[in-house]
Amino acid sequence: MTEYAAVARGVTKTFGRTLALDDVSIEIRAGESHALVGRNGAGKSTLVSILTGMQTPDAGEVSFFGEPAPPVADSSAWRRHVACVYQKSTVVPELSVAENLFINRQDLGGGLISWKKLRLQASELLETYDVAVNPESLVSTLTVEQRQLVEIARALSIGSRFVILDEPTAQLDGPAIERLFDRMRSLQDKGVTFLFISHHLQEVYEVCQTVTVYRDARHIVTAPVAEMSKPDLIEAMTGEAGGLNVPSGDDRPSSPEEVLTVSALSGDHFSDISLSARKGEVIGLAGSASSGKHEFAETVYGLRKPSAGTISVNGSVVRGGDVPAALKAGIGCVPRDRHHQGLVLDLSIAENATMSTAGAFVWPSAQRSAGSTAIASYDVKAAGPDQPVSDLSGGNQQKVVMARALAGDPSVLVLINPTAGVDVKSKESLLGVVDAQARRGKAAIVVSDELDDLRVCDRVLVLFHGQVVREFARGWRDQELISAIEGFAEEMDTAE
Amino acid sequence: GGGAAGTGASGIGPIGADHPRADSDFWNSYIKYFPDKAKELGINLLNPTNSQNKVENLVANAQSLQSLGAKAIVMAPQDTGAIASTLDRLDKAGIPVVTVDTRPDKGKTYMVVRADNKAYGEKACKFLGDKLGGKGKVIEFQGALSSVNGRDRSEAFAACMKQNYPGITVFEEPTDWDGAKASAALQTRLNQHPDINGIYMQAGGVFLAPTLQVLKQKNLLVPPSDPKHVFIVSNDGIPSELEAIRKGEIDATVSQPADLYAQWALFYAKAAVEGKTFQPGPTDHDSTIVDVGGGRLEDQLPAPLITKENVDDKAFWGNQI
Amino acid sequence: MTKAMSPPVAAPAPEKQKLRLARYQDLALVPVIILLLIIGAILSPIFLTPNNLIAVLTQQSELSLLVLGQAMILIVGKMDLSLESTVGLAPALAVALIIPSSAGGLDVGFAAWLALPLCLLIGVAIGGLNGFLILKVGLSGFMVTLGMLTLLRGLQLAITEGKSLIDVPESFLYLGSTTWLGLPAAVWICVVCYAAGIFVLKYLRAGRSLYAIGGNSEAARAAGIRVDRVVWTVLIIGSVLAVIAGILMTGRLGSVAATQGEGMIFQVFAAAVIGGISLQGGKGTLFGALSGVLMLGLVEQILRLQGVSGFYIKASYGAVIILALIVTRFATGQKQE
Amino acid sequence: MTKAMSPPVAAPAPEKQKLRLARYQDLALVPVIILLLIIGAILSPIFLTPNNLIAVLTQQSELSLLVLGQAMILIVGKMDLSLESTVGLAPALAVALIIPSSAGGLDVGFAAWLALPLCLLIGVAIGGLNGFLILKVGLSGFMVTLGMLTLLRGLQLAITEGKSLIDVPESFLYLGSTTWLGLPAAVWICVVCYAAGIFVLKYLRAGRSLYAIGGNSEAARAAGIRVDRVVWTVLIIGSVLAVIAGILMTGRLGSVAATQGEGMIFQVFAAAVIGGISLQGGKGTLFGALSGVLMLGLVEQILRLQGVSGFYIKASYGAVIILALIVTRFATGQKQE
Ligand SMILES: Nc1ncnc2c1ncn2[C@@H]1O[C@H](COP(=O)(O)OP(=O)(O)OP(=O)(O)O)[C@@H](O)[C@H]1O
Ligand SMILES: Nc1ncnc2c1ncn2[C@@H]1O[C@H](COP(=O)(O)OP(=O)(O)OP(=O)(O)O)[C@@H](O)[C@H]1O
Ligand SMILES: O[C@H]1[C@H](O)[C@H](O)OC[C@H]1O
Ligand SMILES: [Mg+2]
Ligand SMILES: [Mg+2]
Repeated sequence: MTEYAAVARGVTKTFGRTLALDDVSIEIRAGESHALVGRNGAGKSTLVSILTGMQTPDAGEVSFFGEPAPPVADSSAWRRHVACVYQKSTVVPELSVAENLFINRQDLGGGLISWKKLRLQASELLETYDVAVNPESLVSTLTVEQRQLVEIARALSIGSRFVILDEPTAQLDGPAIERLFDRMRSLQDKGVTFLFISHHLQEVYEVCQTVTVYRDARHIVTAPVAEMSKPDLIEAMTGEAGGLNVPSGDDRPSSPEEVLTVSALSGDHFSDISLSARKGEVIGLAGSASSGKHEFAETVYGLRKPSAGTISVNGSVVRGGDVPAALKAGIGCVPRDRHHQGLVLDLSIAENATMSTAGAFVWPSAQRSAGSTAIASYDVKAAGPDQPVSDLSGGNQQKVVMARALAGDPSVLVLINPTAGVDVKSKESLLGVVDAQARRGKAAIVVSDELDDLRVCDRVLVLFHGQVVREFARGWRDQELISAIEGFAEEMDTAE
Repeated sequence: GGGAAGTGASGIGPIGADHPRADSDFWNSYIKYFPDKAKELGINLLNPTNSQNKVENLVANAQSLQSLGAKAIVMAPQDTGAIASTLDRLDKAGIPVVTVDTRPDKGKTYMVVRADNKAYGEKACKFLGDKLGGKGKVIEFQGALSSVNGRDRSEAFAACMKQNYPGITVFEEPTDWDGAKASAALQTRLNQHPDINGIYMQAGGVFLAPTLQVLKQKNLLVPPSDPKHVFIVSNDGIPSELEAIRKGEIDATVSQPADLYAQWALFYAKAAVEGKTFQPGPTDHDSTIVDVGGGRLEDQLPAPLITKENVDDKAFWGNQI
Repeated sequence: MTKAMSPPVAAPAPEKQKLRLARYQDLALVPVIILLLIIGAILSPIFLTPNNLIAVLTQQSELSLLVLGQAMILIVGKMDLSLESTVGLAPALAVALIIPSSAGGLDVGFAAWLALPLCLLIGVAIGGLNGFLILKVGLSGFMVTLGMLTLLRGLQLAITEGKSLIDVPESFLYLGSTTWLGLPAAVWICVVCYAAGIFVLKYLRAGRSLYAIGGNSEAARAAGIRVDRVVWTVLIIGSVLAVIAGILMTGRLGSVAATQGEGMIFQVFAAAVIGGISLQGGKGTLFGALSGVLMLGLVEQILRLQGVSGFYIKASYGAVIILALIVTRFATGQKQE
Repeated sequence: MTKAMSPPVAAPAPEKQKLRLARYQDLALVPVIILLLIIGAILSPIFLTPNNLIAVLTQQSELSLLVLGQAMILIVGKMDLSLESTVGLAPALAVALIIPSSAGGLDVGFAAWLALPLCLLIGVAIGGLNGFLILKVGLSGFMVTLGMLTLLRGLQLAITEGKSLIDVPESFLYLGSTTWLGLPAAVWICVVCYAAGIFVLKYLRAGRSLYAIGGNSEAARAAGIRVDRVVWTVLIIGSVLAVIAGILMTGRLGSVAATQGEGMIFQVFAAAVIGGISLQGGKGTLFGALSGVLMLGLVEQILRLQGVSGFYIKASYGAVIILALIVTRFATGQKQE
């Protein structure tokens, strides 16, 4: 007889007229790490909210270790059964780490809060889980990784043996992901059960034993990870045969003509970087979160002011720190975070797509037809060009950002995390767009933590502490790139 | 008439009226007299509006009274400057206006029904000056300076003090006819100058309660025989002022005739509708019509000073309610 | 396992419906306005007379200009509470610079024809200062303009010593008191301002950028919109519209009242939000804002013609605001923030 | 290859510095207050007399209670503009339920001792209604309370027909006019309320939950905090504090003025924000808010004692608000929202 850490049966949930979950089930065996995968909007996060008592299902039931779930009102009972690191961060940024760890139980059961005792307990807790942060720091000053570790430590400290992680790796860089996995494995050894959600399928193979696939609000399959090949998994997710088919672009024609020239550029968190991109060339930029790669890319696009150096496109110098000038010079950009910088959620697809290129007059009909074109060319799943982008799923939103970047037919593309949080299928089509643009003679810079994104590049530059430390030509091995990103570049060189 | 029912469906009119405010007992009394006097005069009165101390309200109210077909309008603009173009408009529309209590700074009026407000300031000054023997410190709660009343009372008080009682220091406190402002000012001044021994409040209807409350807290509400007594002169003559005089809490007030204001304002409005005209000179009701410039007429009604000596006189309207 | 792909979850029907609703949200108040006209006509025979309707429009003209300014400022994601004080200060200062001290002026003695241009200039200066403090110094817009609300009214009191200024040059009174083609000039001015505003916000890139900035200013910046410049311009335009409202009010009252504009800011917000402008920025149309103004004006006029005492009008007004919010909330089906 | 992993990014040094600053941010205004006391003492010999200081405290007592309520409401991430009308309506309604119609009452004839409990109950009802409209109906807090600001003031006008109520039962005047141990009762009440508030917000879980909710309400909900219940309670407490302020004001002025509290909300926000309460929620302390109140009170008193005319005080007040914002902005080094 197997014991189940959590079981959901016949769960249905609708939001207005959207069916988010349609009679789905999941059984999570105690002690395993169970992966839940599916395309954007498949209903994963909705299931999480039901498993954690944040939402009540319209139908169906949930149980933990054989016991039926507590009533929704009894939130402390829920917290004993299940802990969760949500997709959206659930820390209070302006409170200290210590207080966040013990939020809503700061009194430690004693009635009055003793801040000294709280600090001590927080230090102990952080030590137990090996999290190196000062309990007195405000959470707003932490890095994404540190913040997530605080959330995990908090989840575990409540004493539940079942932990849900909803896309925990989406915002972490490679080494941080590795550290997270190490931690998961050691906790699993101590008997903790995980439900793990990610769009990075290789991670499923790395840490999970069982995988469940949802598609369009329905349960498709549950199987041991060992029995599912990657193509099978992708087929289950998308309903279409065939694995991930990211173009590698090694047959792209090359040209000697230089489009983008960056010389001795310095700015926030990087210094003295020079590079040039030729027509049809795709250059990848890799590096850890603190490597300065984002800042460099944002400087090229004019979102940040350089402190020294020049950027020129087709031979003419572009005024630094001036987005309109960059646009005019022919630089297009997919910014780092689509929610933050990429889209105006309340505006329509058409309006977002044409935002950088509109003339002084905006003709609604022309705008709409530009929107329709964008929908067609980037394969956006939408009701029409007038639909607000807030209605779209993450992947489709990302395609609109891409459409905006390409709307002015720029000769240089700066793409930062172009496929972040996007499901496999959408990723494939977005990378296909990059390849196609390069074939049309554009130059592109792709800044990403995802190896798949970098595979489309002709060469990859690795940044470390604000400087280019290595360059890889096409055909690099994952391991050597990762080592370089982690800062072992020189050693590797001497070793080789 | 357009739906708004007033007093007397038949009779002269309809006549419209706007009351300036209701948060002063002086005006409440005036408002209470109004319908009765209209009935006595056989006037068909539209439901009076109330502009709550705001000139914008008065302008809008005048407009709707006009829409409702008023043949004449009685009003008491508290901002006597900002009413000018409304008067022009009403004049162009052929609607005569009687203002009561205040005289507009500009613009045409059929008649102004008022009392000599400069005399209020002077009476207050003389009374305080004598009681204090020409020495001491006096705090003055000035009305809004956007009103001719506030200005008349303030200027006359200042001029008289300067001329007759140079030994008296006067603290002028602008209050906008707002009791809370007077209260805060009094509190501070009393701390700064605990020897303040006189108060001139330009409107008892507004300042009486807050003033008495502060004095009570400071244990200064003592009879005139006590050396700590603060001598207080007020304007308005509402019943609670008379009561306070009887109790020795305040010492004098100018009885501004709320009853006569209502009566004569309506009288002139009716006369205007009937097309009568008036000349400067004494009237049959113990007052004088004065030409205040440019042919504008003002019927200046008597406003006697009330002190402990005459406070029980039944003739004061404040004793009749 | 190769099941046929199940159909996309959300049925297309409701989506389209939502779309259609969104597009016509600007018109949401039109039926309400028609209803109010009918009610007014039933209750009072004079309601639908041109005179009465013109009176409503005239009375709302100043408010409507303030709402126009505030609506644009809200759409671009800021707010300006100081507009109500600008309504008083700008005319007061401009007039005071012209008239002698005997009439309450400052004895500077500028020529009378300078009154209007001076007044507009003061508006530019106030909006510019607000913009500087918010954008360059980095202060909270709500708080800066709250401080300015107090400061500007205080300046007016300081300049005029609490008096209303009655010696206003004729040229300054003209706009607020004259009639063009049978309609008060004030009404024409509003119509022109709104028409221009609606056109700009709908058909010009500069106008559309207000929505982008208000919706997500970072995204707007990344899309190449000069965010600070646009916001600054909008703040200045808002102040200038407040100044125009002040000029009209001065003309209507024949003088600059010491309290000119006081308390209006509440109505401004009420009208704008009832008209569908979001306090969160990026949403709403000027047409909607205008209908909010008209709706409140009609309600007030009906109450007034019904002879409802002024003391009840304020309460009814408040009740109408809350009622309108509730109706909007259920009509759009969205929680408000 | 097995080099030590690079340490987690943020260097500890600047973190600590920021921490220290943050901890003492509540005390930011203390030096300013001391400075003001010194300036006051230099300018006026009576400034440091107990009488004068007590006067400042007494005059600020009503404002301080409103600020206390508003500060908590802001910390929990909402705002309540209607507090200023509650200051007037609650006492007016309570008194009107007791006194006869000849004195401006409603002729209901409740016993005089009921005035205080009735008044508090009215406060609970108003806060409860606001909470219902915001939390259950889902309306925008700013707009609901803006509507209520108008509605409640309107109700007061409707009930009293615009009159100030003078026939107030003695028991009702007591708190606002009596003295305990040499200090006005109003001051004691404020001290007690603030002490309680500071204690609760620092040492009780319930109090800390205000910060959690204001900082990130989703996170608070996920941590099992009953967000709606807490917000609702805070709104009710805020209204009750406004009612207490109204009772004190009634006692101080000896009557319920028709305009009691009007315009105060601007000062309330100014004091709270100058005192470090964030309009975004989740930040600030009640001690800070209190020092904001005191600072404004001292500035006003200095101006008044200097014999600065009332007409200039308002302008100075506005200037001080903006100055204080600028100072805060550069002291914290953060842009405000
Ligand atoms: N609060 C909500 N209101 C309305 N619709 C919702 C809500 N939450 C989720 N949905 C809808 O439910 C569906 C499932 O959403 P869910 O967030 O569970 O997807 P997901 O599988 O987590 O996607 P992703 O991989 O992008 O995180 C979506 O179509 C979404 O539109
Ligand atoms: N509270 C909500 N109300 C209405 N719709 C919602 C809500 N939350 C999510 N949605 C809708 O759900 C859909 C997908 O939401 P979801 O959060 O799953 O996006 P996503 O695909 O996960 O994006 P990302 O990958 O960036 O996280 C979108 O259509 C979004 O509009
Ligand atoms: O004009 C004033 C009136 O005469 C009375 O004194 O009350 C205050 C003012 O309304
Ligand atoms: Mg997602
Ligand atoms: Mg999700």
